Order: sequence, then C-alpha cells, then structure tokens
Amino acid sequence: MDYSTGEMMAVAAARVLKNEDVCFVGIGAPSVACNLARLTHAPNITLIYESGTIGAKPDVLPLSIGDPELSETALTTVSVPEMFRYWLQGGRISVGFLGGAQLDRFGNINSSVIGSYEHPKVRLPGGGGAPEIASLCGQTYVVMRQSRRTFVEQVDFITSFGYGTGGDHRQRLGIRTQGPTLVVTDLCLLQPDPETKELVVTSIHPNVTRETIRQQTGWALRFADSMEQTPPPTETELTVLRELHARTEQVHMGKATPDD
Amino acid sequence: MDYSTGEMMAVAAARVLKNEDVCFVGIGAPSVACNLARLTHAPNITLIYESGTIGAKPDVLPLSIGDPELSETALTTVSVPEMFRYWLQGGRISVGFLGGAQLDRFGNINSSVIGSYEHPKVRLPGGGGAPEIASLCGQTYVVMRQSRRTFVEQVDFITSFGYGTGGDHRQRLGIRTQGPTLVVTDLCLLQPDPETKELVVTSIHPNVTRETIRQQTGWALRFADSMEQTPPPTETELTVLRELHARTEQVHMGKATPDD
Amino acid sequence: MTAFLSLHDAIEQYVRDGASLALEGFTHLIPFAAGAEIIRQQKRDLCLIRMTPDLIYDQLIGMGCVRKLVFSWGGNPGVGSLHRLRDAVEHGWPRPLELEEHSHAAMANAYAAGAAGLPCAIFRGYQGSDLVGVNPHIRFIECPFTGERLAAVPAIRPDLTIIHAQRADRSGNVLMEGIIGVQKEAALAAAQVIVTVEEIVDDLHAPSPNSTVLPYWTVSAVVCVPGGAHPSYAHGYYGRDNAFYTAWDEIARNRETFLAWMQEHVLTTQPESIGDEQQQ
Amino acid sequence: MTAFLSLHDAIEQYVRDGASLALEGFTHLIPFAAGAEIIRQQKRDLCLIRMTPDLIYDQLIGMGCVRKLVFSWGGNPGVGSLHRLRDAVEHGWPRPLELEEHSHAAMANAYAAGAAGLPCAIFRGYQGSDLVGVNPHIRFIECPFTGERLAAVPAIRPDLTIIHAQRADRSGNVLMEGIIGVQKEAALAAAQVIVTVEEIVDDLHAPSPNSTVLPYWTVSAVVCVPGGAHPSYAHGYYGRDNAFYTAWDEIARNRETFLAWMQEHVLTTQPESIGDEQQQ
Repeated sequence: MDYSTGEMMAVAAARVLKNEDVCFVGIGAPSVACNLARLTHAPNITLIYESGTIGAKPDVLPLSIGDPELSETALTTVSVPEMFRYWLQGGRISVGFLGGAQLDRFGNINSSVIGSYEHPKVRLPGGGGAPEIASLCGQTYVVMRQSRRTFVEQVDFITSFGYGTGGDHRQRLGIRTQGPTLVVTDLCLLQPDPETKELVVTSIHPNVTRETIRQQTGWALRFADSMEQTPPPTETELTVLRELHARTEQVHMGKATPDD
Repeated sequence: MDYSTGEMMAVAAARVLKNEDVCFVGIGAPSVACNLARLTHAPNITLIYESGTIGAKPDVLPLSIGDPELSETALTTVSVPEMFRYWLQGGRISVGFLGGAQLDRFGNINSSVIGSYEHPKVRLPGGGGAPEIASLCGQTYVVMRQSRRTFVEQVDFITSFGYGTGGDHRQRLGIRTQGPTLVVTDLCLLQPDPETKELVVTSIHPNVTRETIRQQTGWALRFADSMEQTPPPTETELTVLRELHARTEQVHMGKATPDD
Repeated sequence: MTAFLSLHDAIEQYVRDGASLALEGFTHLIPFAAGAEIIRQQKRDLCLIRMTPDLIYDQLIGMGCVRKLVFSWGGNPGVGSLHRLRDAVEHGWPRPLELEEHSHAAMANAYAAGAAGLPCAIFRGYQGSDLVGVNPHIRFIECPFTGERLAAVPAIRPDLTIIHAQRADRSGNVLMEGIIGVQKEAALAAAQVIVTVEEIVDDLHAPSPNSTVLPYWTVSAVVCVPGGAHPSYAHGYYGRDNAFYTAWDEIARNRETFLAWMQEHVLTTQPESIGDEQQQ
Repeated sequence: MTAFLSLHDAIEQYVRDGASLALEGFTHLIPFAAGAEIIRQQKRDLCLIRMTPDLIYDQLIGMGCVRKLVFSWGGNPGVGSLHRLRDAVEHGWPRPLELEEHSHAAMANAYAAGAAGLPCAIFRGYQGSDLVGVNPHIRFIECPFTGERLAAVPAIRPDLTIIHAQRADRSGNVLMEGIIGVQKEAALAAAQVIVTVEEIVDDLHAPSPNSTVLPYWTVSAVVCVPGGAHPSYAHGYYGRDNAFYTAWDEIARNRETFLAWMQEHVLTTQPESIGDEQQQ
C-alpha cells in the first residue's frame, strides 16, 4: 500500500505508545498518533487533553484542544487548574507530547518567537502547557516534520527545556523526569545519546537516505552505530488512520458557514 | 410566653443576622441562630457549612457539620479544600460564628486544651476551622453560655485569635478583618470597646441583673455607659424556634439503634 | 443582588476604558457576543487577560481596543496564527501591543490564587524556560521544609471577568457544565463579574449535588444571549463551528478583509441579534 | 490495574504496621467497615491522619492500634468528646498518643499540595494562634511580590488512603457524590489507595460530565462493602445514624463498656457481614 511521509510519521509515533500509558495529548500530530494507537494496538490507553478531559475516546480528531467530542467521550472532565495541579504536576502523566517551530540538537523547543523576543520576526502562539509538560511528564515524545528551518543548531528561544546544553543539565536544574526520549519525524526516529543527550538518528524510515536526513537537519547530525530500519505502515495501520481522517474531515466541514 | 435562657440566647443571636449575610455556620448554637434567622426575618440569608455546602436550607438542625440534610438542600456542594480556599480565604464570608471552652476579655478563644498543652487536664476537640474563621470572615459572632469557668481573664491556649492583648493587635498581625464584634450569651450581649477592644456589656437580657452577670464572669467586667435592655423573644420567634427543635428531635431519634 | 441587563447596558456599565478584563473560556463557552459588544462600544486601552486568547481577542486587538495582553497560548486552535495579534506585535498595527507571557500552569495557578484571595501562587514550573528571563512577574521561592526551588507568580485579579454559561436561574445563580476551564476561578478572582447565558430558567436543574454553580451573590450581572458563545460552543446547546475557525485564517490574514468582515458582521450588528445571527 | 479484593485481603495486603494512614470522610462516606477490619487484624503503631477523626478513629485509638494522630478537629460531632482519644492523650491508655494538631484550612491545603505533587502548601492562616508554637510543622514564607507573611505546612502524603464511595465500575473507576470533603485529594496524595464502595456496576452513570471520578489507574484496590460507611452515611444510599453517634458517648465513656462493645460488634464480626450487620 502506498503512503505519505506524514502517514509514516503518525504511524511511527503511534507504535511507541502502550496500553498502560497515560498521555497528555497535544493537538495535531500527537492527537493523530494517540488516537491511532487507541484504535489499533492500545485500546485502553488513557488520553488526557489539557482542557480537562480525562480518558477521552473521540471518534473523530478534535480540531481544538477542547472540542465537544472530548468531554462527551471522557471518563470525567476537571477544571484546568486541577488538570495542571493534580494530574500534570501530580506526576500522573507517563507520556507528554511536544512540538514547536524549532527543535535543537539537545531537544530544546521554541514555540514563542522567531528572531528576538522584544522585536520578533515571527510572533508564534507561545508555549501554552508545554513548559511544564516538558518538565513534569514521565517522558516526552516530540513529533514534527524535519527541515533545516525547524531542526536547528540552537533555538532562538527556549520555551520548553529539553536537555539544555546536554549531559546532566536537567538533573542540575532539579528536574526529575526523563525529558524528550524520542523524536519522531517524517524521515526518521531520533533519540538522545545516553551520555551527551545529543539527539542521534536511531531508525530510518523506508526509502529515506542518510543524505536526505542530513540535508533536512541544521546541525552536524550523528547516526547511531546500530541503525534500524523503520517498518513501513501496515495495511491495518493505514486503513484505520485514513478512516479516522475521513471521519474527521466530514464532521469538521459539516457546519461550514464561511461567510459568517 | 415563657422561655429559657438558652432560647433567649438563640433568639438574640438570630436577630443580628441580615438577609444579605453569607454565614460560615458552626454546629450547635450558631446553627440554631442562623436557621432561626432564615425561618423568620432573613429568608434569603446564605448559610455555608465548612463541609462544603453552599446555600443550605435544612428543614431540621444538622447534628453534624455534614448531615445529609445540608447537601440535599444546598445550592451546591464543593470540596473542603475549595471551601477553605475560594470561599473562606477568598473573603466571601461576611459573618463567621465561634464558640469554645474558654473566652477571654479580648475575645480570644480556646478550644484546644484545659491546662498545659503537653499535659492537658482536659484535651478538647481542637480548633477545626476556627483559627481561620476568626481571621478571615468579615466579622465573627461568638455564641456561648456565660460562666466563670468559660469567661476567663486569660485563656489557657489561644486557638482562635480575637483582639489578642487589645488595641490594634489584630492590625499589627496583618489581620484585615473586624474580629469578634459581638458576643451573645444566655445573660447579655457584649461588644468590644472601640479603643481598647475589651469586651463590655452593651445589652442585658430580661430578668438578668448586673450582679448575676458579674458573678458569671472571670474578669472585672465593664458595662457600657448607654446600656440597653434586650427585648424578650417574640411569640413568633419562640414558636419557630421550638418547632425547629421538635422537628430535629424527631428526625435524629428516628433511627435509634443504641445497641448497634 | 444580581442585575439582569441587556448586553449593551452590561458592557456600557461594567467595561471601563483602561480596565483589566478576562473573557475566559477554554475553547468552550467563550463569550464571543460580549466581546463583539465591547468592540461596538469602542472601549479602549484594555488590558486583556486569558490563557488561550483566540478569535474574539484577535478581533478586539485588530480593532484597536487593547493595550496589553496577558496570556499563555495565543493561536487559532488547530488552524494556526492569530494574524491580528501577530500584526499588532510585529508591526504595531493598529497600535502596539504589550505582552505578558506565561505558561498555562502559571496562569491557571494565578487565577486560582486570585479566587483564593492569595497574593501569589507557587508551583513547580518554568524549569529551564527562557520565559523566566523575559517576564519579571515570574519569581522563585524556597520551600521552607525541603528547600526546593518553586516558581511563583502573582495572583490574577481582573477588574472584570466576563464568562458565558449554560444557564442562570431568576436569582442569578449560574450553572456551568462540560469543559469548565478556569472560568470559576476567573469569576471569583475578579472585582466584577458579567455572565452571559444561553437561557434563564426557574430551576437550574443541576444534575449533580457537586455541579459547578456560581451563587448569585458572586455575580454582578447576568445577560441572556442565546448563541452568545458561537463560533465556540455550549455543551448541551450547540456544537463548535470548526468551519468558521478554519475560515477565520483567511479573513484575518490581511487588514482589509478583516476590517470588511468586522464592518459587516460586528459593527453593523445589533447586540440582541448577535446570538441568532451568529447561529445562522 | 485495580485489584478487586475482599475487605480482609485488602487490609491484610495494604495496611502495614507503622504506616501512615488516612481514612478520610468529612462526616460523609467514612470508611467505618475498613477501620473495623484494621482493628480485627490488630495492626499496630499506625500514624493516623484525618481532618475530623471521629468514632472509627476513637475505636482504633482505644484498641491500641495508633501511635500518632495528625488532625484538626477530634470530637463526636454535635455530641461532645471522643473519650478514647481523650483517655489516650490524658492518661496514655491503652498507650500514649502523639498529636500533630493543625487547623482545617492547613490540612485541606496540605492534602491538596500532596495531590498536586508539591512539597508544601501556602495559605493565609494561623494568625495569632498558639498552635504555631506547639506544632513545628507550621512555618511562614514571604510573598515574593507583596512581602506578605503567609503560613506554610508540609504536603500530606499518606502511605495509604482508604475512602468509601458510592460506586465503582468493573474497571475500577470510582464515583463520589454529595459532601466529597477532601477524599479526592487524600486519594491522589497517597502512595496506595483502597476504596470501599456501596456497589460495583457496569456503568458509573455519572450524572454530570464534571462528576467527581477517580480513574481506575489511581486506585490500588476496590472492595465492595454495602453499608461500609455506617453509622456515617452514603448520599443516595442510606442516611446518617445520628442516634448511634449520640449513643457512642455512653459506650466510649469508660474503658469496660467500650471494650465490651468492641468485643461484640467488631472483634467477633466477620468483615463480609459488617455492612449488613451495621445497617440493621
């Protein structure tokens, strides 16, 4: 079956999720991955959206972090202060998802500004829940398309802390969680070097060359000694993913009132 | 109509409550006074019990601070942490009620121990919500029977702060509320002297002599220059009060299972 | 104690130029109709507070009502940027916009501290984030028991909070359900509170003894505005108009199309008809 | 993830001698049956935590299971003293009892801090109270913005929290309603959580999207004990046995009548029959 690089990214991200995981789900790619996992190999995975919905089982992908679909299918919906205090800060989340405009070689993420903070070339939406998701979830997975523009030597602004300057920087700041243990892109999987914490390629998606990956990376990228080949999406994975997108498309466009 | 000194105390306490008051109600005498007010001149008074019930309208007096009657008749019931944070500490309560084993001439209250704290002659139940009710309600009313044993020169232990050593002691501690502006007993009403904050008698209940009040007070009690005479309970006040007690008696003894 | 007013009168009486305002709603129950009326009455120099400023804040900013924005995520959920917000920050159009940027955790805690009458909130946050260097309102304290370093932010206390809820009874008691976000905290933290509702009923019919209810004595004014949360939604009443959120990206992308849309859909609309009109 | 156990097995597996235990319940949903089983299994040296220790704590103390009590109000609500608690504190019978005394506000905040994973809680409290001088766990911090002096207490993190709830579903999700007190915080603050319930159902039928629910992955064990909160009550199931609370004053007033009552009503009773028996 033919598939796009975006589909490969979603499938690769979904595969690492487990039935026992309690995920703090972001909108976009993370939400696709989490729900794909729930609809395939991890039916009991717990999805938590920062809007307060615990145990959401949406039939279609939410456009926003708080679509009706979420609270209507959730086990319960709590207030946002409770969500960030008892559930995220309380250490109840095993996996958090992050993405952003820029990612650097040590997994630090920028979702605030391109250029200077005072006079930004581009003012981005901001961190939202990310700064604390990055430090309080058991571990975080980063899901984003890879390009020289987004995978940079150094981010313009650290919105969410990854491994800082590498090594034991997290521990030195008193952060007790693992940080970004996996980066899933449309080309490959990257993981932090156990010592230096620099992100290195550990698995390459089908039909992708090391050269392509290097060209799409803003730093002198390292490849792990034992390199793996990411298995292509299975027919089941693709079918479920495409049905999910189709259902979503239909529902979100259902109430089109462009002039209003 | 004949009436007991206890009935006079309940009626006198009820009379000072207003329709607009939001009361933090304690069990016992305060609960009687608040519900008597609600059933007579202050039908819209808001009664809050620290168990979390907001706007309770119990048909009978609760034996405990969290009887079913309270949440079943309340506008809403919140968690206890929310009650103490958003509602009491949030400055939403206009009147709090206090009582205790000992009260001193400056309105400080002891509900912890008689004797030393380490080796108490009597270990009392403790302060519960009182220490913060005393400092965070707009003002507090103390309702308790008067005797040499309970109205003392100095309390053995300050569980709940009144006016400390008098004068501007509250302000010096950074407390922004008025404190115990009224003490209602079975014999009279006492109020703090505007300057010294010492409790002085401002109104004497019917058929009570200054001599009796002096005998039942553990300090050299002062009487205000403009002394008032507490009007006796009206027939309506007594009828409503007695019906309330009768209903309560019946309900609480309803499920008597003494051997179980 | 609670005033029952028209949307026009409520905004006219309670929204003062230069005031700090929180129109809260975490993707759900966003008080769009109230925001539109603020634009119609051309209020100025407002300090807007909100965790997730979205389309209605983009409109207020684009129409020049806003001096400062306190926020933690300012985008069009699932769609992209808020172009009017960007234009104001990047090019100062129609006027420069001062930003005070926090994380969600910080703002949620700051609202809760405001509701709790505390001067500040403490939490475990901002570790390693550059936000600490650009926002002087982020400070740190030491736990007096463990010595751990904890982040602290000042309590949020808006002059006025405006929220939209499902319904109110005739005394002014308000019921909220579904994704309740930080609205209860925003309301209890504010000096004044306006609540727009889908309907006013004789009995709230709260489904649970623990339903989220604001007592009438915490609410300054109640305004009945059916559809007042559109294009966001009201759980149990109508769904989210995701198509409109998507369409907004094009509308707001350049100044002319934005102004034309505002002219047609907000400035020349009557507050009373807002709900119905937007629900078409 | 959640174990479904008998009361006997749950207490045997999760209650360790010397552990810190919170059996919470603010006059409502008090886990009496679980407390009785702890007494039957003669657990020792427990550190009991609770805002409002009442009859079941009086029984545990009187039977010599308790080393220390962390509390804010220890009485028989509306009736008077807890005679066994007094006897232990005043005369060391059956063994001395160490006290850590707080206010309700302090304990409610300390449980919330435990649930929130914070090392301490700050609040405006204890102003002018002598409790500050007798409890070293009460300290003060300065607000980094206003300089105001605020009280601080360490978070409460029990080794085990036991609560009683209306019902659980077959996955172990738990629903609580009515006066929910501080149970959710006590559960989320603890290392292990046992929940006794009135019934186990296929569907929780939570009345509101915002109903108080503990997800199964926060609950160690669920035990079905109908009537397990008697003589306290379970909103929607049975009322409070106020007559028994009143009768307890006489029963507990002297050591002999207390021991005789415990012998007949607890020691020689089977856990499975507790609920039914106590509901007679």
